[in-house]
Amino acid sequence: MSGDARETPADDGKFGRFGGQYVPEALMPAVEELTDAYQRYVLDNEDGFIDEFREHLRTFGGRPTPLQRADRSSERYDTEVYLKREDSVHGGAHKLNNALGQVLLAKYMGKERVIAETGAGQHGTATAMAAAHLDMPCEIYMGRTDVNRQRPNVFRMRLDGAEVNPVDVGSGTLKEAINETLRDWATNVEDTHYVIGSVVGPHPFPSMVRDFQAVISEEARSQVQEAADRLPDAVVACAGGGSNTMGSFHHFVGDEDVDLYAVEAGGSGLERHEDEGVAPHSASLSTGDEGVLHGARTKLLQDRHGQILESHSVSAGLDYAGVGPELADLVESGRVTPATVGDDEALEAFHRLSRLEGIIPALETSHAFGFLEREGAELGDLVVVTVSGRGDKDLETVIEETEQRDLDAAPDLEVFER
Amino acid sequence: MSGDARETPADDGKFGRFGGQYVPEALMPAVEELTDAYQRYVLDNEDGFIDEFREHLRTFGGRPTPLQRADRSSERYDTEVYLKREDSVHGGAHKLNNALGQVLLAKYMGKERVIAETGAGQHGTATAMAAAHLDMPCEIYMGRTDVNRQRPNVFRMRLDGAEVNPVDVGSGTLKEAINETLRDWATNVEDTHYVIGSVVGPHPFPSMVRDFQAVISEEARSQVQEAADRLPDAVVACAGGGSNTMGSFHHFVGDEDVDLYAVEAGGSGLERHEDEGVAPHSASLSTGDEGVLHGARTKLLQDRHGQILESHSVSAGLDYAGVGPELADLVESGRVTPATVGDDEALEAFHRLSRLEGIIPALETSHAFGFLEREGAELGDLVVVTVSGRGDKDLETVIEETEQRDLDAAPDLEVFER
Amino acid sequence: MTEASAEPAPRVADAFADGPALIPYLTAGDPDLEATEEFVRALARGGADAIELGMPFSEPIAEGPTIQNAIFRALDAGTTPERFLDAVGDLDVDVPLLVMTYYNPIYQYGSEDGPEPYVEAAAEAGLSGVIVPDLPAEESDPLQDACEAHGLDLVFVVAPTTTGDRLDRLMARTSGFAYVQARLGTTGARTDLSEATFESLSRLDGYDVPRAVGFGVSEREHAAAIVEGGADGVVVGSALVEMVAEGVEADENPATVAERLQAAVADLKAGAEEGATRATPESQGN
Amino acid sequence: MTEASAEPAPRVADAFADGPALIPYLTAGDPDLEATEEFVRALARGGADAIELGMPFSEPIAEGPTIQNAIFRALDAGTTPERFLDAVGDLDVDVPLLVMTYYNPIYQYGSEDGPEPYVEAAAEAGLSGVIVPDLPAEESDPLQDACEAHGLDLVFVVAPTTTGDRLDRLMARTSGFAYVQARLGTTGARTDLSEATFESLSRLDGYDVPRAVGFGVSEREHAAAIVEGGADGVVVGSALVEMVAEGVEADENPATVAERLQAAVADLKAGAEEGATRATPESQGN
Ligand SMILES: Cc1ncc(COP(=O)(O)O)c(C=O)c1O
Ligand SMILES: Cc1ncc(COP(=O)(O)O)c(C=O)c1O
Repeated sequence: MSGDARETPADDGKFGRFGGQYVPEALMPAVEELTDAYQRYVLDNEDGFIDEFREHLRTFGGRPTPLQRADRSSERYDTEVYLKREDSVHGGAHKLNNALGQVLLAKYMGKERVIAETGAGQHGTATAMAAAHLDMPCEIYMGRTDVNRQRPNVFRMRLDGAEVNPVDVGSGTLKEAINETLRDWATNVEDTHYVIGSVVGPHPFPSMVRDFQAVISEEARSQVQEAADRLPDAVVACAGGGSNTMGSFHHFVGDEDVDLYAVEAGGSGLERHEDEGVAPHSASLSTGDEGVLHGARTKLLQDRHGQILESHSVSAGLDYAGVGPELADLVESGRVTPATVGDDEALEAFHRLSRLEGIIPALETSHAFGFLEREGAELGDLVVVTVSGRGDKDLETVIEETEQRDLDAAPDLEVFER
Repeated sequence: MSGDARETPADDGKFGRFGGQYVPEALMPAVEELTDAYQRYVLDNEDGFIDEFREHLRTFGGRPTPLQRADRSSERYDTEVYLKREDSVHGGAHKLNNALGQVLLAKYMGKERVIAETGAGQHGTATAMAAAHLDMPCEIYMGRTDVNRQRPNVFRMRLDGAEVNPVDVGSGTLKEAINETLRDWATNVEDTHYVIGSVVGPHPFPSMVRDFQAVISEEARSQVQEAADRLPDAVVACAGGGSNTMGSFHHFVGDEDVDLYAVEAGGSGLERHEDEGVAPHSASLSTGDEGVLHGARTKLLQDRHGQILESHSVSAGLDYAGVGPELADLVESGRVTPATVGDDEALEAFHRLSRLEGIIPALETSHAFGFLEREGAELGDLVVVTVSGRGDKDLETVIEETEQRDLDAAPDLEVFER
Repeated sequence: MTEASAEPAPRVADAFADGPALIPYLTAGDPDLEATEEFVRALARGGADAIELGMPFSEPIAEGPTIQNAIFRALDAGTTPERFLDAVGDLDVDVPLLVMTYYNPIYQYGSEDGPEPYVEAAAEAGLSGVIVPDLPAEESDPLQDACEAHGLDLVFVVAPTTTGDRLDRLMARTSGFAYVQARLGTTGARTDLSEATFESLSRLDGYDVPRAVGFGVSEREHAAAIVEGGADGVVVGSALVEMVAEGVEADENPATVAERLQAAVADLKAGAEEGATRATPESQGN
Repeated sequence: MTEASAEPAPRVADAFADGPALIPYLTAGDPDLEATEEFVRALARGGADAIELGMPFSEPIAEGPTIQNAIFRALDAGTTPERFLDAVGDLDVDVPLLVMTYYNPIYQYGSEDGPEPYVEAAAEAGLSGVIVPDLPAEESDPLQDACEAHGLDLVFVVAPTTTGDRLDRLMARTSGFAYVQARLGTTGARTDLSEATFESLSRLDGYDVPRAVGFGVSEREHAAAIVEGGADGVVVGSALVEMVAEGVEADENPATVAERLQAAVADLKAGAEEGATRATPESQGN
């Protein structure tokens, strides 16, 4: 019954040196209004908000999600491996937990419209689903490049009735989509809520998104006690913006004997190419430095002038140059250990988990399993790994990327060749 | 606590005039062995089979699935609409319930290998997932035409470690895949279990698959009583082979006031073209006549000489010329009402549900919602509709089919046109 | 022995009267029914003791690729049960003819459901026996009753997996002969003989019913070995169907193909007889 | 008034000393820093009372498409904060120059984190003020302290959504002038004026700080109307940046573009003055 580790964050949304509210003045009243709504509805359950949220999570989202003992992985790694199955949430990833919470909150706040950014399309589809379910008009911003390479998710958003606005500037990926969503918000702030997709952005987003995602560790903590009559030695989760990690860790933060590992995308290498404005990875926790991006002070991939670098990962959902400020602080304080897993290892892990367990993980998730493969029993006697999402969305990418490599764990794909 | 309507079927697997065991002699010892195993493990829970099955359903499969009140549909149809959310089962459809049961049974029986047929790939992926999970070698037969048009599902099976054997004879679809699987079984019957994909085939398959799927109505019946404190006036489910319907109906069969509707694929019209050997629909319950196919006497689409017709539906999972014998009998006795919904209506329903509820249904499932749209409040004050699967697998088909039609409920897909 | 047309059809058991029986199989209607008639006469000339004719069904679950394809060719050529029976009626060979098909076309034949109308028509057309690979003994009462009523034999398949009580029951039921399935699996020519064949044959030693071995027999030496191993007859299917397929492929004249079929049957028949000779001294030597 | 190079930079408030201020904005480094220097001189010649220079940042969330593109051109041309400040140091115009940029490049400048090193360098280069659209008052203490220490003004934006206590606090903090955001949204030339502009202006009536209106101002008549409506100055950005973009597109000589910029500023300035004249008799008439 402990595990409710951290107190509510300070009112100013600071996590050590990180966090804050770095937004244009036009948005300040909105973030203040949101901070107030967060306090009242989310923290104080005013008008039964939390009850209604949990009911939607249960009947629409399919919660609780299982905590499954992974028999063959346990054998392989000679340690008890448990999987927290967020891939079974409606829509196929943990992203819905947050999207449902925010769209519902927008309704409680009397907003008439929600907007969101999306990269790979997971947060966009989650928001579109939540918006359809709650009958809220919805527009999604998505870089043109991403629109073109994530057709199925674009289609899912359109099917759920959302408008999809391709963003043509820059490289046409997540960063540009966030910028454009902020611009929409600054224009339509009075009737619009911005459903941000991770524990990033200005306060109260990092705290609020964490609270919506904390259901992961709330469930996992009591499930592991029920299943194994003990707490885990380690919890492992992949980190892009950090909503999956913060959700998976939150209720374990106070359990000092539980090690927490945030696995970032190591991409094709941890170097930086400042001249080209590129980092071929997304390891902001492990290699980034402090700066201000998208509303918060946090760890970033940037050049020495403070220009944000184009990040890279084979998994679009981890491909972001920043990270949530609370996670940055937990790493800074030593409570969370960051790690990186590269594209190759993640692809191997994708194939390995599919084959061993009959669970096709998202490429994001595969990074956590690449770490498990590397560390194995070093992590302790009982390890919980969060399966943040399912891999159906990644099939085409995996086929392409697998063909370019010589992967041990990959099946022969020759059946496709006729 | 009633609802456990029907007694265990007679030992010979007859449902009125339907059912039986029409298989080559070489397979008879296998179906006898299976009948024995069905009795011991499934009906008598020997060695705790059922307990282990339920545990896998829970932790691997993600059961129980929610029963969700569909708010906007309830409003639209002016009746309480509840959705039984089988789309949230691992793999995306009810198919896993059966696949898990049978692969586990194969283990209990000491078999060393499982085989299965698949059409659209849903049963094949479910079997491959279950086999990976339970560490059982697995081969899937799939018509060449289906292999080519269902790439993502072929890939999912390969990822889960299954062999996929394309079947090159005939039209290269489900019927040929079943024939070929039966041939494999007849060749390797001693160490191999055939995981059949629906409530079809020789006894004990129709009873056994129904029992594995009956968890749907077992849950739904108690969930609806909990949510609404009453039984529904109607239960609606789509029927291909009939495992979804039998699963959705089983525990309601004894509740005489609950109307049961089995919705078949009306395709592009209910006629037959005997000269071409084709029926442009899959409405064997509504339009078929008695015959023997794939091991059982049941209702079939056939010409006057007893040759089986090529059936058709926009949804590959309903596209089958036969139907489960128990369902044929329940229709014959008047307990279940058959209905047909055509391709156009199903596509409209696909779009409508996606938009209204934020749930993208499988095309199979969409047929049930086409029926709901047509009948609405005529069905009574409280209707349960089973969402047998999610529609992610159908996106490409829906884009193509939508482009060829002028559908009221479809979104503008112009965002794809760059 | 000629002019058989109006006479009653011979009994299947006749095939085993003078030494080992060679029983060829062809799919009727492949590539058309006229050719089939010509082929059947050639098989008889070659020395066939009985002939199995496959009546095509769209779902041939017991067949391997060779016979599947023959069946699809026959269906494409418009081979219906009516036309099949008409063609059989036109035949004037004096060996027993058996139809091999699946249960559904039998069940659907005629205006009422059930096997009776078909069996009646089959008897009229001069067929002597029926083999239905997807109809196990358990489901066969209606067909068996009809066959008895119309004087046809109903031949059951005995599989390598058929043992114990099941075997007793099947051997009691089968009439004409027991069709001994040489190996697990489907029809199809093989180049080897399986151990299972001899095991099955020895399992059947105690029964007083002729035993013909089929599934995979393709060469003269197979026939010899099988008969030497104790069989009363040999069924050869895919190897002959393959010859028809080659003729179709090469667009040959049916007469040319018929000649080759006749020669093949004669060769296989000689093999069976060799097997019988080899078996006799030994058994006498005991 | 020339030879300003070694003299201390003018204060921002000077811009409002003689009637309404016309404050043009350009993105520094678009298409390169040399061109920017030429453009800035032209703006001064055209009658600008102060000049805002955008120092490019890769994530320009407050800008509309026109200025976004200018920023990307400037980044492509290699415009770093160091080079920007060097270029500013080279300028010899005698109107106050303000830098408009985002917080991260300010924060990262120099060897230690925090805004102080940048502000010190900016003061040395001759800048008079700083505007940071993603830095609200709540987060601005460190920057404000640095600006005070080095004698720079820190201009805050007042949005249409800024009301009540917030407005009081902002107006107390802003120095040089209050940047009145004409409408919600991002920068970008508009062809109409929004009602919100006049509402915002009237909300600011009671404060003793110059008010310059920006975001969407593009035409002489806008400038006139805004000043007539009570503003002390007008900021014009996208309309001028658009001229630079056209010059880049047409591959024109910077000098040609500079002439057009000068003329445009002169025209807008004339508009502002007209507005002042229109306002004066009226207010005297009251
Ligand atoms: C399946 C999955 N896992 C993880 C992530 C990473 O995001 P976050 O770190 O916010 O959880 C994403 C983002 O799209 C995702 O789709
Ligand atoms: C989602 C879904 N629903 C329904 C069906 C129809 O099969 P059955 O009638 O056996 O439930 C299928 C078959 O693939 C399916 O995938």
